[in-house]
Amino acid sequence: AKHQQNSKETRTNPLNIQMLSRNLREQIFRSSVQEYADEDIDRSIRHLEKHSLWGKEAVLLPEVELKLPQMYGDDIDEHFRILAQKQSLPYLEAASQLQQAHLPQMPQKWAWEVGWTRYGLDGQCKKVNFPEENAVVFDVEVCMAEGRCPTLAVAVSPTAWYSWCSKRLVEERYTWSSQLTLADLIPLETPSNSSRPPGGQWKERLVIGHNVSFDRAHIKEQYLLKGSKMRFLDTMSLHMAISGLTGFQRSLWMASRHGKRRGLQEVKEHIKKLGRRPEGPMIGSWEWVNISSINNLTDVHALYVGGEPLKKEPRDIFVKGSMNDVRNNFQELMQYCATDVLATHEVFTQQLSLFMERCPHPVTFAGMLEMGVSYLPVNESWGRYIEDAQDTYEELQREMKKSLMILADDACQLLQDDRYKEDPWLWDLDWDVQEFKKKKMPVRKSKKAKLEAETAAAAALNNKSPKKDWDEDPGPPSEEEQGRPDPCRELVERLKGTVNLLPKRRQHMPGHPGWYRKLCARMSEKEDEAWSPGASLITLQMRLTPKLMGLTWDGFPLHYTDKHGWGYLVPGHRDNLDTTEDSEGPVCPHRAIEAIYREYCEEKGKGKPLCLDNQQSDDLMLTDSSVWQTVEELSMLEVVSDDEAVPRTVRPKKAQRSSLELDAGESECPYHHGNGPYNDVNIPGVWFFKLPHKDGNENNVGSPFSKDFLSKMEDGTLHSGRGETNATRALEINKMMSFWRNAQKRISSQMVVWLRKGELPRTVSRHEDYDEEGQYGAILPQVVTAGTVTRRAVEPTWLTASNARRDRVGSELKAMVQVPPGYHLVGADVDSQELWIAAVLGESHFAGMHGCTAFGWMTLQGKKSQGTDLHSRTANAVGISREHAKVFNYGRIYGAGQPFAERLLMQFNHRLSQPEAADKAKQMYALTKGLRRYHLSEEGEWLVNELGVDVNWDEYGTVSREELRRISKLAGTSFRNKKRWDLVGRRVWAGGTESEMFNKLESIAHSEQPATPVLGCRISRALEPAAVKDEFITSRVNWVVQSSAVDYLHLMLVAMRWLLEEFDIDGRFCISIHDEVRYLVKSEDRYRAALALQITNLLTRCMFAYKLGMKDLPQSVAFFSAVDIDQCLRKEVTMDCATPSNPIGLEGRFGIPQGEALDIYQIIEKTKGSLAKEK
Amino acid sequence: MFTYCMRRRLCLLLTREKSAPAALTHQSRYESTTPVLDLQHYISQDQTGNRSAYGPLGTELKRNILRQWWASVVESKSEVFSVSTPHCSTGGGAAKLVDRGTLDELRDLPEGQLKERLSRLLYHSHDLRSSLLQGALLQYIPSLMLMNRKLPFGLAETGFCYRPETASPNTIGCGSSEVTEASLVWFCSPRTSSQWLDYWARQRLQWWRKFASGPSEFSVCDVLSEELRDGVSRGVKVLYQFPSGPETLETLWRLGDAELLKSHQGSQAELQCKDGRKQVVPHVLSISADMDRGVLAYLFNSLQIVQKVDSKQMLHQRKVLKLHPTLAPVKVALDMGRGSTSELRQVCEGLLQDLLEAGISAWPGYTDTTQSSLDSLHTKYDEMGVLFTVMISESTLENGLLLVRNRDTTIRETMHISEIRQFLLKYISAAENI
Amino acid sequence: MFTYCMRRRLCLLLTREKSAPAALTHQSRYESTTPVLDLQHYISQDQTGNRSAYGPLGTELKRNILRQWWASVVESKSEVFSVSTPHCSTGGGAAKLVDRGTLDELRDLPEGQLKERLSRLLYHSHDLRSSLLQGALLQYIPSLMLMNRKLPFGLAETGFCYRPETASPNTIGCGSSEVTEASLVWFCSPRTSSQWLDYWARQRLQWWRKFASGPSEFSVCDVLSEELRDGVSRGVKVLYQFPSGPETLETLWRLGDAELLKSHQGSQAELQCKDGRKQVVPHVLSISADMDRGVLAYLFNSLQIVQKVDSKQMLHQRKVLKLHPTLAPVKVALDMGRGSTSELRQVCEGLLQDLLEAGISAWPGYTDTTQSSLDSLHTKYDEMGVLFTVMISESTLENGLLLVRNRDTTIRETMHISEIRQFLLKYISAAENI
Repeated sequence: AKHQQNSKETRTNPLNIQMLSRNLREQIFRSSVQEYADEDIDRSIRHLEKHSLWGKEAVLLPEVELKLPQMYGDDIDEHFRILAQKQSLPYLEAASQLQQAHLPQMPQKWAWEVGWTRYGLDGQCKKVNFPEENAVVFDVEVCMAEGRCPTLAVAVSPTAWYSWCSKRLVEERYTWSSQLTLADLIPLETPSNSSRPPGGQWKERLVIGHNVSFDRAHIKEQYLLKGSKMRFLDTMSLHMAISGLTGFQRSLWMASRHGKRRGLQEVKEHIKKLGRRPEGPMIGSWEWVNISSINNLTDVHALYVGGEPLKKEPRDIFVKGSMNDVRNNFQELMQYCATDVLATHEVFTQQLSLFMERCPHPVTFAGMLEMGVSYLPVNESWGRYIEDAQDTYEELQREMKKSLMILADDACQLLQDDRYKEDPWLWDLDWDVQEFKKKKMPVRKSKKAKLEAETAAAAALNNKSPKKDWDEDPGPPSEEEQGRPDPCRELVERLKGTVNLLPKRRQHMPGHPGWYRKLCARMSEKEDEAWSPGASLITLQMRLTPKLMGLTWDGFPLHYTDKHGWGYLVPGHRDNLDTTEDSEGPVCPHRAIEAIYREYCEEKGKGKPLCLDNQQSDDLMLTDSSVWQTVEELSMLEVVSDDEAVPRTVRPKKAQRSSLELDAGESECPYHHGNGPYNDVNIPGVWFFKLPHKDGNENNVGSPFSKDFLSKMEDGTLHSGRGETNATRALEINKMMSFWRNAQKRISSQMVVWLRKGELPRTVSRHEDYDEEGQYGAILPQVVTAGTVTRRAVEPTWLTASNARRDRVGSELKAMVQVPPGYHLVGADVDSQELWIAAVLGESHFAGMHGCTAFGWMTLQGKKSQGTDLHSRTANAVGISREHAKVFNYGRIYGAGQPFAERLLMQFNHRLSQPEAADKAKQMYALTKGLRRYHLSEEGEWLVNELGVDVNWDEYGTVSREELRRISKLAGTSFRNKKRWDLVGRRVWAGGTESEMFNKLESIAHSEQPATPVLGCRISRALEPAAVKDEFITSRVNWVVQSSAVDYLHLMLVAMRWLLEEFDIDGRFCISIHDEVRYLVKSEDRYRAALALQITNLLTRCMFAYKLGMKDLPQSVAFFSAVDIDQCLRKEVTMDCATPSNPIGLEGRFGIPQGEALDIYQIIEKTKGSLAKEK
Repeated sequence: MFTYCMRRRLCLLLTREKSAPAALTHQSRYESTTPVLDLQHYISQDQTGNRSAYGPLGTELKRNILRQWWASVVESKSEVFSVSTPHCSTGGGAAKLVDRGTLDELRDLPEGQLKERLSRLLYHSHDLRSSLLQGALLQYIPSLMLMNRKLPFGLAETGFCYRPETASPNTIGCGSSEVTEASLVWFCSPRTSSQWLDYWARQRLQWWRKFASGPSEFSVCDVLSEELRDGVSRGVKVLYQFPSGPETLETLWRLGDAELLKSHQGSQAELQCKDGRKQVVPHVLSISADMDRGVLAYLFNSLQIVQKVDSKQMLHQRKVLKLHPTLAPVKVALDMGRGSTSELRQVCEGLLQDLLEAGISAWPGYTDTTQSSLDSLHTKYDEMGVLFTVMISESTLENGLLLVRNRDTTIRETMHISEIRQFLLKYISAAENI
Repeated sequence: MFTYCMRRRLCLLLTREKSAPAALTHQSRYESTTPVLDLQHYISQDQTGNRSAYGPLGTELKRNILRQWWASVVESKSEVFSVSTPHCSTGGGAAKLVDRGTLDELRDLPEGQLKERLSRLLYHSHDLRSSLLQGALLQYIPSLMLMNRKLPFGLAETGFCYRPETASPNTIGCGSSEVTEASLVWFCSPRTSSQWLDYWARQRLQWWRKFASGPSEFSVCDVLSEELRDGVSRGVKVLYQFPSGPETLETLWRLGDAELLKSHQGSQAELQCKDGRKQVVPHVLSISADMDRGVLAYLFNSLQIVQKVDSKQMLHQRKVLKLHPTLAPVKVALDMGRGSTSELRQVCEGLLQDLLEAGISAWPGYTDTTQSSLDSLHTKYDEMGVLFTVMISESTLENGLLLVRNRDTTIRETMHISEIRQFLLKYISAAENI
C-alpha cells in the first residue's frame, strides 16, 4: 500500500468535498453511480454561501489504497444482511425451537443435590453435567447475604426441566472462601473440574432470560477468555425494543397504575418538580399506557401474556434472608424460580415475532447477540485499585473531619466575652450553655463533707510534719511510710465518694455552647464502647458547616433559612434597621458583614473587575462522553418541546417571584443583582438573596457543597471567607471525594472471578510476562443490551464511567480493565458519531449530497483552526467558550430546546441576567436550528384564495409565523362566525444551519411509523403517533439520532465479527461504551484487528450513506482517525490516569506503558494492507 | 542531639509569625509583632548558646513519636522484626573514632614514626555509623533462619547516627551531625519490590499525617531519577512543608540487591530466599526517617496562633501548640485555686499519683507556689501543648467537683474527681483513632 | 551495641551447664553435655564472628527492660523529667571523633605541618560521651526554670555511651565499648542526699528483683571508700551473680556539689535552689545502669534446664527461658495443625492481627511451612521464652476452640478463640504486679 499524493486521483463531489478513493468506492458501491442534479448543486451552494462556508479551502487527505475482502450480495445492504443471517442463524433456529415448543410439565418436587438435575419427560430425574439442549430459558437466584455466589438456578428446554443447587446451599460449612472461582459458578457447557466442552467443540447455543446479563454473570464458561459460542437473548431488551418507555413515561406509567385520578395528580406534581411551566401541555393521550409496561418481569408478563399476576414475595428471602432461610424454604424457592422461567418463556414466545416484525433487519438481531457477551479482563491491579481508592478516600474523609472539627473547636473560643455576636456567620447559632446540675444538698451536710476532708488532710499532714514548708526538700519517704497507704490517695478516694451527690445521668458537656454540644458524641459509662472526642459528629452536610467555614458568595456571608434554603446576606439595608429594638432572637452583626464585604472588594479591586471574571472552570472542560451525560441529564428535565417556546416573551423578573414578599415591603438592593432579595426574610441591616439553583431559581439550595457548586468553588465565587486553611482544604477534599463517594459501592461490588492457570489459554500462561503469583480474571458487566427506548445499552458502572481526573479519587476506574499477558485491547471511538448521523440525515433530506447543508459541511470539512467547525461557530456566534458551545450543540441535537440553552447559559455564568441569557439563547437557536415556518393546510390555502390575501411565501412555499398571524387575523375579521380556522399544515424549520437536519428528524418523528432510516427499526409502540399523538416530541426527535447510532453500532459489531472469523483474527468483543468499541485481541493479531476495525468503520459509514440514497462517502469520515492499541481501557492511549488514589499514574503504579494510536495510513503500513495472517 | 541545623530551624520557628500563613486561623489575620514563642521546655540551648538539647517536653514528644513509629512499623506487623546493631563499624561512616590516649601518644611521637602510626590508626579505628542500613544488612543472614527463608520481612531499628552535614575541613566537631534515625529495611521479592515501595510510601505518609493537625503539609514525592544514587532504582521522599520550604522527613529507597550483595561478599546462595518455587536474592527497600526533623515538623504543624480580644478590648495573641493527644508530652496539668493550701495540695498530690499510675503524664502545676493569674496559666499551658488543665479549688473539698479546661475549645467544663481519670484515658485512646 | 565483653559472657552462657549451678532446678541435676544453647534470636554474631548484635528477640527484651526502667523511674514520678542530650561533647569522653576526610588529609601533609595540625585537631574535635551524667548536669539550669527552683528533682535519660574498657594502646577500635546506659541524675538538698541515696538504692534493687525468676541473685553492696573516685562521698552497686562471679549492673554515686559546680563554671547563684527559706547548691546523685549487662543478667536468671523422658524412654534436656511475662519478647506463638491449609491460615492471620492490635507481641509460627513435630516446636518456643503456644486446628474451623500451651506448666488448655485475647492481656498485666 502506498499513499497516493497525486491530486489528479482525488475525487471530489460538486461541493468540493473529497470523496472516497476510487478503488475503495469501486469495491464497495461497485458499478452503481452517484448522480447529482444541477438544481441540487445550485441550491446547496447558495445555502453554503449564505452561511459563509462556500469556497473555503480544504486540505486534501492522502488516498487510501486497500484491497477489501470479497463482499457478498449485490449491494452493501445485502452484504450486511447475509453476514448477519449467517451469524445469527443457529441462534435464531434455537430461538424458534423454543418459541414453538410445548414445555414439559414442571416438576412438583425438586432435587436437593449439588449441581444440575434433569427432570425428563418420563418424570425421571437424573444428575447431569449441564443441560444439553441448544436453547434454554434460564434463571439464577443469589442469596445476597452470602456474597455473590449463585445459590440456585432453573432452566427449561423444549424437552426437560433442570435445576441447579450450589455447594454452599447443600453443604453446610463454617466458612467459605470469599473469592469466587469457576467451580462456584453454574456450568452450562462443561463438566465440573474442566474448562473444556465434551468433545472439545463449543456449540452455538442460546440462553434466554429476563435481564439475562445478570444470569450470565453467574455462568462458568462465560469467564473463560476464549471459547464459548453461547449467546444470550434478553426478554427485557426485547421488550424495550418493542414497547419500551422513556424515563419520563415510566414515572407516568407507574403513576397511572396507582389509579387514574391519583396518577394524574402525581403527574402534575412530577411536572412541578421538574420546574415545568404550568402553561405547558398536559399529557393528552394515555393510549400508550395500555400497550406498554415498565421493565420488571411481572409487568412485562402482564403486558405480553396476561392472566394471573406473578408472585414476587419469595424473592425477599433471597434479598434479605440467610442461607438457612433459603434451605428451609427450598422447595418453595425452586418453585418460584421455575415459575419465573416459565413466565419468561411465555413472554419470549410472544415477543419474538413482534421483535422480528418491528426490527426486521438481521443486523439488529445479530448485533444484540454480540452486545450480550461483553467481557472485561482484569488482574491483580483491580484489588489494588479498590484498596488504594478506598484508603485514599478514607484518609481524605478523616482529614476533612479533622479540619471540620478544628473549625468547630476554634469557633468555641468566641464564647468568651460573647464575641460570637460580632461574627457574620455564627451569630445566629445556639450559644447557650447549661448550668451544672447537682443534687440539692443540705448546707450542713456539705459543711460536714468539707470538715471531714479537712480533718483527713490534717491527719495526713500530722503524719509527716506538723508544719510543712512546701518549698523544702522533704527527703524520701521512710520505709514505714512506703509500706503504709498514702494519705493523699486516701483523701482523693474519699472525695471520689462524693460522686453520689451528682445526678445519676450526667449532663452532656454542659459548659459548651449548644451547637457544639450537639456535635459531640456522648461519652458512655461503659468502658469499651466506641467514642470519639471532640466535635466528631460534624459532617460537611450539616447546616452549620458552611458557617463555620465562613463561606461567602461573591463576598457575602452565607446564611440559611428554613423557607428558602441557602442564600447570602447583603449588607446596606437601612429600611428595616429600627424595627429590631424589641426582637428577642440573636441580632445580626450587619456592620461585621459590611466589613467582610468591603474587605472582599478591596481584594478584588486590585485584580479584575467584579462582574467580568468569567473564569473557565475545570468542571466544564468536558469530554465528549461527559457532554452526552450532562446533556442527557439536563434534557431529561426538559419536557417541553420547543415548538411552543420559540416566540416566548421573557417575563419580568418580578413576576417570577411569589407574592409572599409584598407585606415585607418592596426593598431592592441597589448594587447587587441576584436571586432576590427575599424580603420576607427580615434581618435588620441586610437583604437575603438565595443561591442560584440549576433547575431554576424558585428551587431551594439544600447544600452549597452539592455537585452543582463545585465549579463555583473552583472559580472562587464560593469562597471560604475566613482565609482559613482548614475550610479551604475541606472544600478541596469534598471535590476530590465526589467520584468515589458515589461510585464506591457499585465498583467494589463488581463480581470478579479469578482464573486458575489451567483455565487460562496457553497464550497467557506460557507468555514470558505470565506471573505465577499474579491474578487473572474477568468482570462481566451486566449490560442490558437494549436498556433504553433508543435501544442503547444500559449498565450502571462501566457505561457511564467518566475518564480519569487528576483531582478525583478512584476516577481511574476504566484503566483498571487490563489485559492478560499476550493480549491487547484494540478499539476506537467513532469520531463525532451523532453529529455525522444527524448531518447525513439532513443532507439526504436537502440535496442528497455530502456536505450540502451548512451543518453537514461543518461536520465534514470544518476546521477548528479556521473557526469553521461546528463548535467554534457556535462559540463565536454567541460569545462563549468552545467547550461550552459543545454542550449546547450536542444538547440541541439531542432535542433540547431553547429553555435548556437559557438555563445552561445561566449556569455557566451566574452573573448573566435572565433576559440576557434568553437573548443569547434565542440568537443561537435562530442561527442554528432556524426559525419556524409553516406550510398552509388545505383549509388555509382555500382561505387565502378566498380572501385573496397577498401572502409572503418563500421559495419553498412556507410562511413565517407573523404572516400566519396576519392571515388568521384577517380570517377572524372577515367571517362573522367564530370558527376556529386550522390554517397550519406542515411546520418546518428554515434559515438556520441545521434547519434541514431538524426537518428530516421531525419528518421521521412525525411519520405514521417512525423507523430508523438505515436498519428500519421501528420506534417503541409506546412512542408511535398512534399511541401518543403529539406528545413526547423531544424524545422522538432524540430517538431518531440515538437509535440510528445504535444501528451504527450493530453494523460495526456484525462487520467486525465477520472479519475476525474470516481472517482468523484471535479476538473477542469486550465492551462498547457509547460510541466506542473495544476488542480483546491476541497481541500478534493486534494490527490486523486494527485494520479490520478500520474496514468495519468504512463499511458501516458506506451502509449509512447507501441507505440514505448516497452512493459515495467523504474520505474524511471513512476511517477512524485513530485505532487505539492498548493494554488497558482509557480515553487516550497517552493518558496516565493519575488521580489522588494513584498519584504516580498507570505506568508507575501498574507498569502499563503508553499504547499506540494508529491512523489508517500507519495501520496499512504495519499490515501491508492485508488482513490475512502472515505465513 | 541536634544542633546547628536544628537551631537554624528553631530560629525560624521562633520568628515565623511574620511569614508563615500555614496554621493561622482567621483570627490571626491581624498580625502583630509579639516576641518569639517560648519553646524552651521543648528545645533548650546551653549557656554558650552553641549547642542545644531537648528539654523535658521535647524529649517526651520525641519519645512519643518514636513509640508511635515503633507501634506502627514493628508491633502491628508480624513480618517486621527489631534488631539492635552496633554503633561502630569497620567502615562506611563519615567519622573515625579514635582513642583519646592513642591520639595523645601520637603527639609525643617523633615525626618519623608519626606517618606510619597514623596509617595504622586509620586502618584499625572504627567508624561511627551514619545510617542504620548497614547494620540491618549484616543482620540479614541471622534473620533468614528465623524467617525460614520466606519473603517479605523487615528489620527495624531506631537509633543514633552520626552525619556531619558539611564536609569542609575547617568545621571540626559534632555540629549538626547527630540524628536519631528510625529505619526499616525491607527484604522482598524482586518481583514485588516496586509495589512494596508504593505500599510503604503510602503507609508512611499516612502515619505522618495521622498525628498532624494540618495533614496536607505532609506530602510525598518521587525522587527524580537523576538524583538517585548508584544502585538505587527508585526513591520516594516524605516531605514536610516548613515555612522555609519543604524538607525531607523520611526517605524510601528501592535498592535492588546490589547493597545486600556488597555487604555479604560471600556466596549468593547464602542470601537466597524462596519466592514461590524460585530462589531469589531479595531486593532491599531502605526506609528511614529523621526523627529529629520529625519532631520539628510536628511542632511547626501544631503551632496555632489565635488572636483574641480580652475584656479590656486589647488584642492578644494566643499561641497554642495543638499537638495530637497521643503525642502531647503532658496530657493534663493540675493546678489549685486559692484556699486552704495544705488540703488542696493533698488532693492534688493524690490525684497526680492516681493519674501517673494510670499512665497519664500529668504536670504538677500546683507545686508552683508563686501565684499567677488564670490567664497566664492558660497561656503557659497552651504553649506547652497541655491537653487539659484541671483546677482544684476549695469547692472540690466539698463536692469533689473540678474545672477541666480543654486546650482546643478553651472551654471549662465541670467534672467530678472520680471521673477525670477515666475521661482522660478514653479521650487519649479515642483520639488515636481519629 | 555490645561486643567483646558480651561475647565473653555469651560463651559462658553457652557452655555453662558444666559449671554453673545458679539457675538450675532440681530436674537439672541429671546434667548432660548437650551442645550449646541456641540463643541466636537473642544475640547474633556476624559472619566473621568478631562482633555481635542483638537479634530480634534480644532487641525486644532490651526494649522491654528499658521500658520498665522508664516506667518505674520517670513515668511514675512527678519529680523526674526526661532529657535528651547530645552524644558528642567538648570533652570528658574517652574517644575523639575525627572527621574521616580530615584524617586522610593529615596523611598527605608534609611532616613539618603534621604536628601542629594534629594539635589543632585534638583541640577542636569532639568527644563521644562515656556517660550520661555530663549531659544531664548541663541540662540542670534550663530545668531549674521548669521546676521553679524547687528540690528535689531528677533528670533521666537512656542512651548510647562509649566506654573503651581497656586503655591499652594496642587495641584500637570499638571493642567492647558500646553501652546502653539508663541514667537518673537526682538533685536534692545537701541535707537529704544521704537519705535519698538509701531510698534509690532500695528502689533500684527492688526493681531488678521484680522481674527476676531468681531474685536472690541480685544484690546491693556499698562501694568501699577506698574505691571511690574523687568528689564522690558514697557509692552503692547493684550486682548480679553471674556464673563467672558477681558483676555490677548499676551504680549509685553521691556526688555532692562538686561535679555540678565544675560543669557550670559560672556563678554559684545561678545554681542555687530553694530549700525551705535557704538557698542551696543542690547535691547530686548519679544513678546509672548498664542495660546491656542487665539483659544478660535476666537471660541467665531465667534460663532453666529441665530433664524429660520421651515416649521412647530417651532422656532429653528441655531448656526453657523463663523470662518474666512482662519482659518476654514474644508472648504468644500461633501455629496451625494439619488441615485445609488456606482456611486455617486465614484464621491464623486474623487472630494474629487481633493480638497485635491489642499490643500483644505474637509470633507467626504458622508461616513456617516445613512441618515439624509438635515436640520440636515446643522446644523451640521454650528456648525463645514464648509464654504461650496457641494451636489452631481443623476443629477450630468448626467450633472456634484452640489449644493453648503454657510455657511454665507445659500443660495444654482448651480455650475459645474469642477469649484468648482477653486472657493474654489479663495474664500479662497481672504478672506485673506479682
